[in-house]
Amino acid sequence: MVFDEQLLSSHGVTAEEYARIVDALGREPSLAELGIFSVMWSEHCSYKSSRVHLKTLPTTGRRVLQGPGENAGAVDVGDGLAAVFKIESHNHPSFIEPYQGAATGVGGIIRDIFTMGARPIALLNSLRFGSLREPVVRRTFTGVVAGIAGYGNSIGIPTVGGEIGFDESYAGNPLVNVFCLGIARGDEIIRAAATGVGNPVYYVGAKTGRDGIHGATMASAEFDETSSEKRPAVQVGDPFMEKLLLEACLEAMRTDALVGIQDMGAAGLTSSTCEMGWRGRAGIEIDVALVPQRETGMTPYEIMLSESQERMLLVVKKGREREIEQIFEKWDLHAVQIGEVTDDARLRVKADGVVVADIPNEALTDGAPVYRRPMQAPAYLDGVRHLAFEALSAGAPGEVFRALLASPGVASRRWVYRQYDHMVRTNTVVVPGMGAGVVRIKGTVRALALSVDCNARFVYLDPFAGAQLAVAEASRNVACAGGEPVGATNCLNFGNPERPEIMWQFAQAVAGIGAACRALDLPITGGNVSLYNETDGQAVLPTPVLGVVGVVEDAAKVVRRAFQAEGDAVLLLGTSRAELGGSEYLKTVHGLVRGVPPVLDLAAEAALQRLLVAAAAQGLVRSAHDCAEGGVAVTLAECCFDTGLGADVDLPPAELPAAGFEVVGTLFGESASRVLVSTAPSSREALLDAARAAGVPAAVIGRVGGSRIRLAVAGVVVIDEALDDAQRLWDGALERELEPASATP
Amino acid sequence: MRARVYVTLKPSVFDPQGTTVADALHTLGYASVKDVRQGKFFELDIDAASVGDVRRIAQEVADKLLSNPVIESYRIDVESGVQGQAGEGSR
Amino acid sequence: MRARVYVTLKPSVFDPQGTTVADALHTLGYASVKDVRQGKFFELDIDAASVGDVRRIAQEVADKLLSNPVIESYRIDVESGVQGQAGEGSR
Amino acid sequence: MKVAVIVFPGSNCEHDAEFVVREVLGQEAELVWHKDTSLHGADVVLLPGGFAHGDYLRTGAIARFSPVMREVERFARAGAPVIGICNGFQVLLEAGLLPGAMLRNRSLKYQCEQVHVKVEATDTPFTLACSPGQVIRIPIAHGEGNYYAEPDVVDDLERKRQVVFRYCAADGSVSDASNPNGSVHNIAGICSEGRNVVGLMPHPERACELALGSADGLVLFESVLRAVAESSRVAR
Ligand SMILES: Nc1ncnc2c1ncn2[C@@H]1O[C@H](COP(=O)(O)OP(=O)(O)O)[C@@H](O)[C@H]1O
Ligand SMILES: [Mg+2]
Repeated sequence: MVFDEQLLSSHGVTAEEYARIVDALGREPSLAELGIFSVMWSEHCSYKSSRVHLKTLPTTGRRVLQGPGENAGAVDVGDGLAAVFKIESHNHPSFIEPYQGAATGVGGIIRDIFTMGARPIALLNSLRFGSLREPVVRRTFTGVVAGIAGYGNSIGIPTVGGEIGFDESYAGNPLVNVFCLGIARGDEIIRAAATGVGNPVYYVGAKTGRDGIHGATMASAEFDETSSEKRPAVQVGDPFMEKLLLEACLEAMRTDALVGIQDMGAAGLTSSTCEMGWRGRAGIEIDVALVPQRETGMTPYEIMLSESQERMLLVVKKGREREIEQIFEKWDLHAVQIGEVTDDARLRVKADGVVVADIPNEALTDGAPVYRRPMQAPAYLDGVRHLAFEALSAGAPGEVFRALLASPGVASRRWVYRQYDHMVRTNTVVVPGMGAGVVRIKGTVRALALSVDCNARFVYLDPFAGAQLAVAEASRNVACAGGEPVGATNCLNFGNPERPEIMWQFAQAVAGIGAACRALDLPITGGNVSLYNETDGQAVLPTPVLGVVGVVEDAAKVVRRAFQAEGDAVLLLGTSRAELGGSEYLKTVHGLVRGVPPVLDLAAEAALQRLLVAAAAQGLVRSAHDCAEGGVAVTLAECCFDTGLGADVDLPPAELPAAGFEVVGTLFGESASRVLVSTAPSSREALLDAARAAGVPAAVIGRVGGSRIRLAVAGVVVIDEALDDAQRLWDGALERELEPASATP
Repeated sequence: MRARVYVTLKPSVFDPQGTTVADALHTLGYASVKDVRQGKFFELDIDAASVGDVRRIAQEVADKLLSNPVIESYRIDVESGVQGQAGEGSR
Repeated sequence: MRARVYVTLKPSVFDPQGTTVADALHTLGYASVKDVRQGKFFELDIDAASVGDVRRIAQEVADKLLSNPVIESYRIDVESGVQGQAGEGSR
Repeated sequence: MKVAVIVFPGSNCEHDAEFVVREVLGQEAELVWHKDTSLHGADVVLLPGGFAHGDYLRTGAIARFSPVMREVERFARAGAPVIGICNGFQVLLEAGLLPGAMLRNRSLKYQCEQVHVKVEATDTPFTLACSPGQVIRIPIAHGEGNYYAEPDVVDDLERKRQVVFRYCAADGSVSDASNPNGSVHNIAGICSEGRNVVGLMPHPERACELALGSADGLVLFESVLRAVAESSRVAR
């Protein structure tokens, strides 16, 4: 072995993997080659621990135009158009430098979308942080939000939705998942394949610096107290450059002079060259001396591993170079030829003509190691599932209600989304903070409803059930808006897969996602896996975030969550079971994450979602809002807030979980597959008929009106709050946590 | 007394703002401007007995709030006729 | 040679950033920091024969592009041992 | 009517403006690249929102040097209608076509939200279809919309009735509570002395269809359509 153990371990390469490298090359690797292997075989790029599990996900369907394997997935949304979308994590960079980490995360996912030939039209994000009581967490939180805003606003793509969760487990390892969706003509989707021997390979975008070297490897190892020393130069986002790239690339794609294109994301020049070659069953040869460089004295190793942002790799038809170069020049960008397509299926890297790396593409891509890591159910599950109600006191409903409205997990996200431009491009039909984000598709009568969701407490308590619940929730949110769920993407955030308990959580969650997606006929078209989300051996709650896209056939019929008119009937769809396991109630009032998550009947869920889509299309509902954190009580309050219409409802008591908990169980229990809808009195019977026909339990529980939120259980009023007061609590809670000085009480 | 804290991106960190300003200057015909880097500075009016105290407070504040040690370094000048001493912020 | 252009808001213009920093410092217990104003600066690498030329170019560039005379003033330092001279930008 | 929508590198609302002119108003719109030296016979020039040159130096600071700005200046000096929206307003300020400058919002944050704006002057090409004092609900989306000018300049603006839009409450009352960003005198938009150049921070082009929550911004486009029609009738 020419490399010592120390060097291998600093590259995250095991002795066994090193032997495989030697085997693949038929010789010892050069340092540059070792670097290339190390990033391509990192967890982040190779999916070596997750691949066997991901293979079990359903990825096909009537509308799927592109499943996993490209930079993003694509589904047919009618009129010959494709929705191209994906979600990506930027957890580790966001911990090191919240603003830039989050900003470059946004930049990365946008590139994945326009690389496919789609114009990005919407962003969402899913965030997790520790407790806002901690100053460090507040700084991370504000930095991440500012970074997402800074990048998305500048490039002019609206952020139309997202979700934020809090749990102490994320204190040292926040999660920053970003979702982007773009629109392309279905027959014009561009693939990232290099073909045509002799075709020139171009580099365009920002110059290469030493930033982010080993970013992919870093995202493949857990944090410990020495991580801050190992920090690579932090990547700084340049949204202006990306905007130019976006416009220039879309323009170049409209010519037929472009053969293939890929962004340089994780593992930069390395992954883009070998992956494009591999997909095209061709080779790529480049000379790093031709790569535009920002710093002097960069080695081939550094150039190949740099993760400088805002760079693209293009394969152009030979003879058509000028056309492409001119398009980039118009945008003040310089497309530089750095190599060409070869016929030998290898990645060959030269430095001033001298070969420094020469590797079969297969060894770097499909030939990367695949691990079936050992799994074992975690010991914590035994204890944590038992909920000892005897030791708790239920609390006064009114007080619990107010505490929940002001808890960071429930409170209004306005402080956050006000910082995001959510209206640019003039497509946003439903703005953030109102359930699923909805964007219309210009040139058609359709709209897309988008949601990202995961209740990680449920996943922690039961990874299989919790992941199913995440699928159901994201899909249900889309259905509430009147969107037929047509495709999903997922971002799987877990701890260290080398620990059997984590691997078990992961496998269970993937199985849960698969089962739910099959039952709901929802193909997964791509996603991302982020492992090693731990600090000092403490893993984050397992957090498989689901992003679901739904098609609303008539944008004029989009349903919002807010009550619309005085006198409308309030109905609860679905079955309430007084399930408090993993609830916001337990967390906020008792500081507990315990119990079993709500039961999910996938057939009932599917029926509910079909009913919602049909009722929206027929104009039978005036508002619809999914019951999630905080149960019916919080859901009802949220329906009242936007339009300032109060409500008066009476809930039948749910079956008792334990004596004394009937009322809080009914109000704040988080049973799945429930939606609060309102309907005009004239449509009430038709809606009830439709529900009956669909086999969805539906009950009229009250009416819209007045200026109070009044909730009764079995005829006894238990919550009676002035709407204004409730709204003030809910509206200002985040601001009070984040800016105690300037917040008005 | 007045202290000035000058915060710059570390040399290895990409400075898109400076790059954009440099590009603009080239377009305007200032070819002789080879490179631009952008930073920020803070003028602090500090009530303290000695130059040493002022410097100590400025340094603490720079470490804690004014600079981001992950990507930035800083330099402090205390206005007192004495020329400030350059140095990377460190903790 | 290197020129530095320091741009600040004019004293008559309210500086929300500086005020926010000052408030934050007071919350952190730095009562001795009486006032904070924030500015930005540019390090220009200029290829010119003399310190005078460098200063002239820096001044032109500051007037034309780097500062907005409605709200800002600037000061230039040329790195050559010579201490920079303060002055308001004007066009 | 033909509207030239100027596209700077980093503009991002050009398609939104173009969409309103073409699809909502049924008029002609042409995107004009910032390096262009002609306005292609347009009747109206619109500088859209966005982040020209990333807003990296100061908003609008670099864009004002774009070749097309010489044409825009000539067009404006000739008395033809020019409107700058958000970043476009900032470019007009930097170019000296309108007085004043922008500071960061007093919240120090980007703010995207619906606000109310009172139309204070109806004798500009972009407000002549408004009723005096009309309150419109349109969104803002900016981090640096805190309008500032020296006190004597502000007095001058007020005296010459160059304040065209002012942030207000839903009932039209103007107070600090209805000022989203700290602008002096709640100024949301102003016009030139000649009244043909108008700049405003809010985005009327985002409020031209009820499907998007408000159609209150359409009146600006209808105004200029009428202004153009009247001036061509006069010309004939
Ligand atoms: N959780 C997942 N579910 C489905 N597909 C996934 C998942 N994670 C990754 N994939 C797919 O695997 C492929 C490899 O991802 P890739 O684009 O190389 O990674 P990245 O862009 O995250 O660096 C992509 O097509 C991606 O959609
Ligand atoms: Mg990718």
